[in-house]
Amino acid sequence: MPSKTILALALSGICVAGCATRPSDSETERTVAEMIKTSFRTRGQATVARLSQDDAQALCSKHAGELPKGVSDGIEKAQQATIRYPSSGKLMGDWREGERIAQSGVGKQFTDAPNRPAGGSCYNCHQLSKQELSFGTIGPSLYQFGKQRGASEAIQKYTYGKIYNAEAFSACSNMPRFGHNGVLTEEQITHLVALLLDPDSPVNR
Amino acid sequence: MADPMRIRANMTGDKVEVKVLMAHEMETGLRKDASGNAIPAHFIRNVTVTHGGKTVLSAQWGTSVSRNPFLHFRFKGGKPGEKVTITWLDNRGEKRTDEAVIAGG
Amino acid sequence: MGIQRVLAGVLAATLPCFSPAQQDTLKEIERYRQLLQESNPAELYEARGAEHWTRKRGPKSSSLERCDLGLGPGVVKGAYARLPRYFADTDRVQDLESRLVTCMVALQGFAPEEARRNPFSGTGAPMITTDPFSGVGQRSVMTDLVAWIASESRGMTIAPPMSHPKERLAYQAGERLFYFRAGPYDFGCITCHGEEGKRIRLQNLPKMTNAKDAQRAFGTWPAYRVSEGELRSMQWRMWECIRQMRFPELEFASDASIALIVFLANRAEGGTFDAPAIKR
Amino acid sequence: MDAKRREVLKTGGGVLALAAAGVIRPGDALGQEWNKAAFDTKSVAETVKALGASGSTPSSGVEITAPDIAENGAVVPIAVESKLPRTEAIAILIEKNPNTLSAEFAIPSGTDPFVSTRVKMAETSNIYALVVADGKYFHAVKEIKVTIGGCGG
Repeated sequence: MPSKTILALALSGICVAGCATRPSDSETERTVAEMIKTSFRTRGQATVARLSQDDAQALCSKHAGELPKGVSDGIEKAQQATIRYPSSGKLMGDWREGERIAQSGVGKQFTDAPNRPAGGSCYNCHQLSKQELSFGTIGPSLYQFGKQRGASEAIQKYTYGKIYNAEAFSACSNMPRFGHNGVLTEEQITHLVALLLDPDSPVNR
Repeated sequence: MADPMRIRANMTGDKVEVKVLMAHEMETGLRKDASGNAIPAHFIRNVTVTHGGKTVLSAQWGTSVSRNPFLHFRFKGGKPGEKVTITWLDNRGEKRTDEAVIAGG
Repeated sequence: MGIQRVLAGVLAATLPCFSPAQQDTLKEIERYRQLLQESNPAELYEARGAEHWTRKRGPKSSSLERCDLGLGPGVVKGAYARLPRYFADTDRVQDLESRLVTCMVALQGFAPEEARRNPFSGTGAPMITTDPFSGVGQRSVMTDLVAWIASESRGMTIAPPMSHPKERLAYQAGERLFYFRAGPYDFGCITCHGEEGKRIRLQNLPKMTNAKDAQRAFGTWPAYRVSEGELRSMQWRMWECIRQMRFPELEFASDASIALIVFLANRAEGGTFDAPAIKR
Repeated sequence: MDAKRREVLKTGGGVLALAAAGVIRPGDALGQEWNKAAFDTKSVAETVKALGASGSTPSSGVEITAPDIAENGAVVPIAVESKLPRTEAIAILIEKNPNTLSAEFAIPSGTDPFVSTRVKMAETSNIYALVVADGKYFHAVKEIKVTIGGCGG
């Protein structure tokens, strides 16, 4: 029940009057379920099926206030099991290709052509190369990511895995599970690994 | 028909300060719609500002002036209560004229 | 697991701290935003909106002048700052746009789907030029009305009512939706609006559960978006965030859209309304 | 880059005024004239030539006020002010736009040699303010960085 307590605490701060009569959780849940059914419509590739949450999404929504350790461990363990490494065994692609993918924020929107490859949206949230001034800060700066860590096989594996399924390492991460959710191909992910780890990549210069 | 401009003409010292907003697409002709068809260019090419029968500013514009164009300039010789008249003409021959009364400073 | 822990330590040590070059970038972006304030094309929309309010339209050839936006029939001044709210005649919590749909149906005789058609001017999505409900340069009566009605609340305090049970239910539902994560990117509103001082690219993100951020965000919509050359409403803001979250399309004036707006309006309570604004 | 630009703009040192070339006619009340040749140009050198000059001189008497970085290229506020006596015309050129010439203004006597407007920039580029004063051509240049913004694009 900790999530309910948190919700109640959060609400107590904003209720001016009539808090005693605030709707019950079950009434709210029913209302939300109804809204999700009636307020959205399939458009292009963005079908209403996308609103059916998987276990991780449901748990992360439910525990948005604070994630209990047990839940978090459970999510990470389950997500670890989803990571698929390329059958070629090659984890480092071409950093130039990686930079293009990192710059692009397209993909999976109902306005995107379904057959067009998605980008990685990386600069939306991370600093990467020094040259790109327009970067977001939702995620940590990745400038010099490889310079600080080297490019050992273990680091390559970690980096690939993190992009493939961020929640395997950090439950309810803000970062999309690019490989697991089929946003980026295995090959695209190897290009991003190169962008992060290749000594010649602008990230490490 | 084109929408009216929003014109502000105010005295600042001995000068009339004119700020104008025009409602116009200023379409470049270089964009394509989702089916790949070019969207035809549609933009204001000429702007003329007159006061008391005299032209106080005239401009020629290309497609790279921003959508819903903004123009700001100053001229001497106007007094509160007098009129400033602005005319624009676009590449399709559409024309719009509006005037504003000069307000005191 | 060992590697992970080491990496976590390295990451913590490289938390964003901005170099002088980056600070210059932020300073110049701020200057850019200041320069935009000199003139706001939203005025052009407001002027059209004021005319639409009194213009006779629809099968009943009637104006919207008797429309009740919550403060009584015909009262526009201050109405936006007190929306969304519960309306007894529809037994529904409504934001401005859904209320205008009600008025267009009741007063002007439009069919509901007709009143909801073409809710956003120009193109709904940036650079997408064959949007089903709009085209290049297409005007939207709805958008124009929203611009004008919102402008009539400029300078007022954001004060949406929260006394009716349906208002409270909408708030609670909106809050749940705010935390709802789904879709191929695992996004929810919370992904971008749950932490203070974050950005996407160079755009600052308001933390919606933080009153100051919510007040500034809610208080500056609708806004003229220079990136699109259009005035955008709060309904559009929801629609566009949802599109970028990779969700299916959020229906205009739907209950979920209104619930989200109720949640945001209430988080912003006490702020000063200063819209239509001008933004990137 | 800089050396090249100076060369391009300085060759000849022509003194043909925009007005004399029929580019801008301050007296043309209807403003029907539109210099298609100039608006079709695709480089600074071509534009300067199309505006009737064989060259232009850099001048500190021409001032550009604009942000160093634009959050969006669709609207870049830019003001140009000339301190040069007998300024007759001001033109705004954007080097890397598909068409270089953005706008030109004829400044009759009695009007301040100052204009402020908003332009579109396709990408990071130099902006030139070209001024005709006393029949001669002068310019100032400023680089404006256009940043990528938002998500989903």
